[in-house]
Amino acid sequence: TKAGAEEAHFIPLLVYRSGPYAPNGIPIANGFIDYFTLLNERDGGIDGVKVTWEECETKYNTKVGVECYEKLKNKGTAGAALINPYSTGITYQLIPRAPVDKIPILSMGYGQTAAADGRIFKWVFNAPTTYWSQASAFIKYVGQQEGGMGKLKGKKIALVYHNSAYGKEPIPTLEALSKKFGYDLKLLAVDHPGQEQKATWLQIRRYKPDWTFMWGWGVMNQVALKEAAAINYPMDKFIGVWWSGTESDVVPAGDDAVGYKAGTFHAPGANTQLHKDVYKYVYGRGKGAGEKSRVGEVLWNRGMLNALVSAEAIRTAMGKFGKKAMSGEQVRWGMENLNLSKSRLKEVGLAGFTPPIKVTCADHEGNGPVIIQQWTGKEWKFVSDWISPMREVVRPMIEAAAAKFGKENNMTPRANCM
Amino acid sequence: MANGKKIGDVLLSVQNINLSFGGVQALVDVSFDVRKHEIFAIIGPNGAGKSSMLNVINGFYHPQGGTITYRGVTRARMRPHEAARQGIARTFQNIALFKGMSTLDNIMTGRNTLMSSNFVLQALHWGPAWKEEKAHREMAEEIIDFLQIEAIRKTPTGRLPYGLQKRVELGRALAAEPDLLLLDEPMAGMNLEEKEDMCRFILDVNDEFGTTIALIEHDMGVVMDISDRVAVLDYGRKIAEGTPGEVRVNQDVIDAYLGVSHD
Amino acid sequence: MSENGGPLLSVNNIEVIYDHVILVLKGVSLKVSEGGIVALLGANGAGKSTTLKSISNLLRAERGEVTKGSIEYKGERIEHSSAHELVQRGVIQVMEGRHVFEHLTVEENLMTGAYSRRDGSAAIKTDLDKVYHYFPRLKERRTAQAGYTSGGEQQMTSLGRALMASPTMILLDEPSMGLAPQLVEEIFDIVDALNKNEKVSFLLAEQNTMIALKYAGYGYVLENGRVVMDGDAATLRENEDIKEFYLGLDSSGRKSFRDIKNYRRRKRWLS
Amino acid sequence: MEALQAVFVLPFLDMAGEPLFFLEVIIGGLLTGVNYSLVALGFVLIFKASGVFNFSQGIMVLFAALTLVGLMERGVPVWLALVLTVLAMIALAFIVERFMLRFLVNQDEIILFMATIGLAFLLEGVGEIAWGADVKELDIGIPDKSFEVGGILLNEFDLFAAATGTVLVVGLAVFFHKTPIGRALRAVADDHQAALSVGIPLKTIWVVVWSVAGIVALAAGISWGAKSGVQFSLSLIALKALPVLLIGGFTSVPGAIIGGLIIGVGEKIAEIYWGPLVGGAIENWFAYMLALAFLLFRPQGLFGERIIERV
Amino acid sequence: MFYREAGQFKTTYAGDQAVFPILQDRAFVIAVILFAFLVVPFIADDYWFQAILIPFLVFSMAAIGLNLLTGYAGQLSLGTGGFMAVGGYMAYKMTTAFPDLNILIIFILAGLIAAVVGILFGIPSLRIKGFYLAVTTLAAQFFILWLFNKVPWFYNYFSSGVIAAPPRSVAGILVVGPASTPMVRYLVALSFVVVFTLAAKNLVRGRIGRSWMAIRDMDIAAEIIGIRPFQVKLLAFAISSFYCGVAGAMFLFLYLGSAETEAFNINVSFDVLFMIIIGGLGSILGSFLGAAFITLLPILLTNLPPHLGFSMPIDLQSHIEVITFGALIIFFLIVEPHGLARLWQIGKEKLRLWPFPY
Ligand SMILES: Nc1ncnc2c1ncn2[C@@H]1O[C@H](COP(=O)(O)OP(=O)(O)OP(=O)(O)O)[C@@H](O)[C@H]1O
Ligand SMILES: Nc1ncnc2c1ncn2[C@@H]1O[C@H](COP(=O)(O)OP(=O)(O)OP(=O)(O)O)[C@@H](O)[C@H]1O
Ligand SMILES: [Mg+2]
Ligand SMILES: [Mg+2]
Repeated sequence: TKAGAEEAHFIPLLVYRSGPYAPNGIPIANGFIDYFTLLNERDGGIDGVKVTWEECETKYNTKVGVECYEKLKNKGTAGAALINPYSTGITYQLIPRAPVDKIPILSMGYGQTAAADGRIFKWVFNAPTTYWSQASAFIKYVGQQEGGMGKLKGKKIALVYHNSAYGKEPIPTLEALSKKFGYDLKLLAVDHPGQEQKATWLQIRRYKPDWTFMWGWGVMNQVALKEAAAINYPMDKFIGVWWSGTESDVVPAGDDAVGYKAGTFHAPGANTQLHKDVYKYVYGRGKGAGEKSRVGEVLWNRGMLNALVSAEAIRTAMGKFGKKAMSGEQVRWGMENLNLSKSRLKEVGLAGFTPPIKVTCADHEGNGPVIIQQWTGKEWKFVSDWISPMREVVRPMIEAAAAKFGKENNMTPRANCM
Repeated sequence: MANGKKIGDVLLSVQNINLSFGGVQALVDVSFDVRKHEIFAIIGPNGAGKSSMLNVINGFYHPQGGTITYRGVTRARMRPHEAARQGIARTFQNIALFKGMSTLDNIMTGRNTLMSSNFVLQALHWGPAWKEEKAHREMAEEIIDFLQIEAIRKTPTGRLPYGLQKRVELGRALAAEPDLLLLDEPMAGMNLEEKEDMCRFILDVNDEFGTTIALIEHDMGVVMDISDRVAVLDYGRKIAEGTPGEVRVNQDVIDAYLGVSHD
Repeated sequence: MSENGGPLLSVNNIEVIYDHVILVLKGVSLKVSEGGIVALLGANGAGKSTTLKSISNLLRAERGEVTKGSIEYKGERIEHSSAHELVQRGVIQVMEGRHVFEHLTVEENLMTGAYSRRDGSAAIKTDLDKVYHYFPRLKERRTAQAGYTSGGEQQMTSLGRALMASPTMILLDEPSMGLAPQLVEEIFDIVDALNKNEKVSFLLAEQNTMIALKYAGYGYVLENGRVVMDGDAATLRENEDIKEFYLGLDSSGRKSFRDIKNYRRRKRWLS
Repeated sequence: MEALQAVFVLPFLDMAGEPLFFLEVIIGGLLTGVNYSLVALGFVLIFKASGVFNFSQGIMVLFAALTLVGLMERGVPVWLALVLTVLAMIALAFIVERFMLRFLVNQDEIILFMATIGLAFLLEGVGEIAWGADVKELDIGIPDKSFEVGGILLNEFDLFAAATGTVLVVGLAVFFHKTPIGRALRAVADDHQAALSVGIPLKTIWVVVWSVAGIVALAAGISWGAKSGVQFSLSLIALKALPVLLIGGFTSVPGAIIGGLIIGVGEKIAEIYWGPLVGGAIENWFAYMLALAFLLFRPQGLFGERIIERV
Repeated sequence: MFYREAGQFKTTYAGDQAVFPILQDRAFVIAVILFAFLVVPFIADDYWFQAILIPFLVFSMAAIGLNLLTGYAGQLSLGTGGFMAVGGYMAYKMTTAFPDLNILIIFILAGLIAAVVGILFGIPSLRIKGFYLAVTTLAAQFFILWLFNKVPWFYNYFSSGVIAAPPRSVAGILVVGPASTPMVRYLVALSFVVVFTLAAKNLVRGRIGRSWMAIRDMDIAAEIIGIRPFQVKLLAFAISSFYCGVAGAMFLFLYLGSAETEAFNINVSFDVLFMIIIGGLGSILGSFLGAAFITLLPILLTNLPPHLGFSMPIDLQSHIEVITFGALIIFFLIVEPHGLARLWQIGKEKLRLWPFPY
């Protein structure tokens, strides 16, 4: 603890409020900040210790992100409590640095899936769920819709994906499941940025898939929706990853997007107690980070949930280490012992917003369930139940990938956690 | 041949060259010989095909017909850099210096064909490369002295006035220690005094190193005074060839080119 | 001053710097009277082209600047007028080194000269014919891409292009360069004709001193960025130094280029 | 053997096997191609008229579209917004000339290129400040329904864009080849200084050309923005226009359209019939490789001005 | 008054051909190098190493590489990112395949592979010139990245497609990998840069450098005086790509630590191009100045306003930053199109004349 300064948790915020991905970056960042502001305004911080943060603009650029990280990692009374990189590229940069700098990484719903194996990736957390879990949940959903997993045999599924590490994430899972359930899988890569997808959609028009999944990002999503509509593809058979299921993806596509579905791991809309508190304590006091009308957008909610998980990890750590600013090392422990139970969710005002999240030493993901939402033209609406991923398929894959990573980097799995 | 220097065998023989560009006949059935140690002038009105002739000789243009025999080897075409390696150097009508480089570097570049050390040695600037560089630098400095351009050794040539650029270009051509030197209007844009210097250089090169020279020039005073033989082109055809004295009084030449007889 | 009228163009004590550091003209003054032909003589690098470019304001394009002195045309300061304004007012420069538009045909090149004219296509056509009359070779090559024409043809093109602007004052930079001797005479005849018939004034930088002084009424000798001598053409022709160093005449008439054995020191009026 | 067959035989069998679909691919390629041409056209205009390779063309597309949408969002009627946007693009041309080009007369082309990159940054920042970073829906009331003709799927909006592109290209081709200003533009591209010396007003020329390029950018912005929404990625569309330039030639207006069509069709066919062999997403580099192949035969592109090599 | 050539007569050509013929220059350069090796490691903190110094060095290396090709040999290239990727990926492949091979040697080998790739993509330069060539080099950029992204062999079949620098030691000191200290990585980068800068400087002032410049200034004339354009251009592509390849390996191993193909995307190519244009085409010093300008300016622009007590929303600040960056580029080009190196030289010339104005 540095002398003289007031005790406060310090959270570096890598945000992207400018550049091509700003439409996504802005609501996420605002959700984050609004939640921390709420904590300070309503509760005077986390268990009495204030939260401070500093934004650093990354423009979604990996190099700038690293620069930001280096700049912020030692700030605050106890250094950075944890870091949310908010970009797959930056996450990968920080993964090797985390054990050295002793700052845990929370990459919620993105980043490296294999990091769910906490025995190798001691410092990285990707709760509540990962791309691989999500992909398996999509297949489950399709199975449900088709009337049972047995009906999957002979079905055709196309995956339209951003041609990058991020976009390729679901492929191993979908391929493994295709073997298991006997559906036909067609992979269609779309190169960054994805302004032009005529060839992709002509292929879909010919292939006539029963279902189409999309792992898209940025402008690629809107164009895909437009093109799908142009070939009269049934939108309710078109499901996007949770980064392709936000307002800024569907609104620009206008009516064409109606009926389109996407995965998510939390509710849309501003209907919980917590949202009310945000209106009251944050926007009511003129301290909102963005426009009030945008509270409750999908990405605002995700940013807020992300902030909440961070804060809960800090709170958990304070339970063990005492009422003071938490260091990265301490928050790592907090993360690893995080248990956001149903009752705790209710306490923080998020009843029904998201399923419970529980992280363990070995499992940094928690294998949380996924839900499908659909765009009505005005708002996102749940159209399924919470679907729990196929852990029996996904977890071994995660462990294998983690082991491989460990081997290449001379790391041995932690023995003391199962 | 007033000075009685020894003219040798045929060094370059151009036979029945035909060159056309689309509809334009730049050269029609042109033949002539250039002998060792000679100063051979090509004259003719604008657009007669003089520069094109030089371009053919050093391989920049490929004639549609005819042959070129240089040092006894006959060929129809070759790449310009091969011509350079066989000892043909030249200057250009529209100056073609390397504008971003200093005078010294331009001249050193002229010696490129004579240097051989490889890039690894050069990167290390070591042993043979270093010695080679130094030896060639000395030669380059000699040329600089000879042409009296010491003062502009380090100036980028793009900034030099026209006349000096021509002189540096001559230096660059000389640096290759050529057997055959092709000069395209080396004295254009010079005043009398500078022309006199230039003539001196050309004569000295011819005398001292025995370099054969083929030159194009519009200043009849110069041509008549320094060349041993003259060929006259008009509309791509050779209309006359002979000693300056013969050419000067040739009526075709007077009609096509000289206008009034020059003294 | 020779001939009729007051000064059309006067350059007063200008200083020119290239690239912020290279001082090239160190106080040059000269005058051209209405309908006059003035020759600018001097060795390579004396600053002739620079002087012309500072008048026509093409200097800026080479990162050069007139830092002192003034230039007046018809009594008005023109240091800050742009090149095209000057062309509209009748001052045009023929640049040294040809500068044809390579991708345009010869005729298109000539037509660009008429760009700022507003006197109708008939007048332009007449002038085009006139240029072709002066330079029949250009007429033959009118459809050739200028970049592929011979040196002399390019020189004619750039001269002809300037004539197409029907200027009142032409700044000629080495017009004779690269032209066959016959044509050189012809060019100066054209200069003379334009001067006599159409009252076009000329300021010409020319290395061919003999012919320049034959046609010019007045001459300036530049040396190292300064005017070191000026006078009527006739006077200059008789000057001993000019005779020796620019005209190559000594008491016994023209010397052969072959006979200049030792390198002489150059004549320098300064230093 | 099998690999050879997969590369050299099967794709063609595939094409022949489903001719209707093949036709659809070609039509899709052509329509996309026109859209590429629209972007490429902006480059051509400025390059032809000043020898400047205008890197900021992509941003100009974005900037125009942003301005249009921004105005419409503030309740300005479509036609008025269009007029105002055109005016804004003309104003931009004035500013660019006044504060940039004017000072860079006669500089190396790479320097001018670099300056336009600087300009791209500037416009990006200004655009974001002025109009915000959100994705905006662009709808100026052009129908975009799909319909089938003889089993071939067509889209109204695509057809509209194609028509606009054609009109623009024809208009500009006439402008360049039939007016004295066209000649002057080409002169400027060859040699700034000489153009000045014969009295061509560089400033006016530049303003005119940048204005026209701005208007072309607006057309491209509308056409692309309607599909992807107006947002910052729109500027990246410039990268898709570059191979078009290579094929058509940097200086040819008709070249831009032909190049666009070739690239459009070529990359679609490659992606659909050969892409799957190697895992797809080959469109991007394929377009460049295709262009490269053309260049090896004609280094100035199909219609570009001959590169002059002379001594 | 202190910057004087006068009195330093070069009595031998050797003296005149030294890298830095003027005493003050020589002393200055040596001082800078000593400072960088001996003092900087003790005064810089992690942030400086990691966010400023290492990227600066890596990009200087790449900028020198591109400057050899574009600034000296006149071949405009937008494929730098691609060639860097070759270096990075190949170094990764080699060090995972041969864990015992010295990592520094691997950097060089990676450079050599990049050189071969550079030659391949340089072949069109025989016929294609100027912006046409520049745009075709994008083919290299896109194709190489596509390949590394698509073929799993290049990223050792990791499902994520991300490659990470494994830990490797030289002489018992950990030089790469997550646990290596930034200071060590800085020193390694610095050593590479110093050695290869000298090599580049030697190349450009000798025969090869002159042939490059000749091709750049006038390729036809160069050929006519006996330079083989094809060979010379390919050599330029090879050596340039070698530098870029080594820079790419450094980029991955010394700076980023892990990367996917996106890290080498086209923006990298553009950044390096900015560096050499702003710094000065055809100037080794310019490569450094440009690298400093482009890597440091954005950082300065972000960090300066808060230090001066301005506070504004972060997005506004970022936009203003972009605007300022663009405006500064234009401003510098207008002030001196030949780049910072030329400004530096003019400064020296003025100093030499001082106190006389011309
Ligand atoms: N763009 C430039 N940058 C720097 N220096 C220049 C530039 N142009 C000319 N100079 C210098 O200015 C001086 C005068 O050049 P200028 O071209 O005016 O001479 P000139 O009298 O026309 O010579 P010439 O007879 O050879 O044409 C020369 O020393 C030249 O080196
Ligand atoms: N590459 C080319 N393409 C087309 N035409 C050409 C080419 N090279 C030369 N010509 C034409 O061939 C003719 C001869 O040109 P050349 O340059 O040989 O003339 P020249 O005798 O040197 O004239 P000058 O004395 O004017 O320099 C000219 O009409 C010219 O336009
Ligand atoms: Mg000629
Ligand atoms: Mg001159």
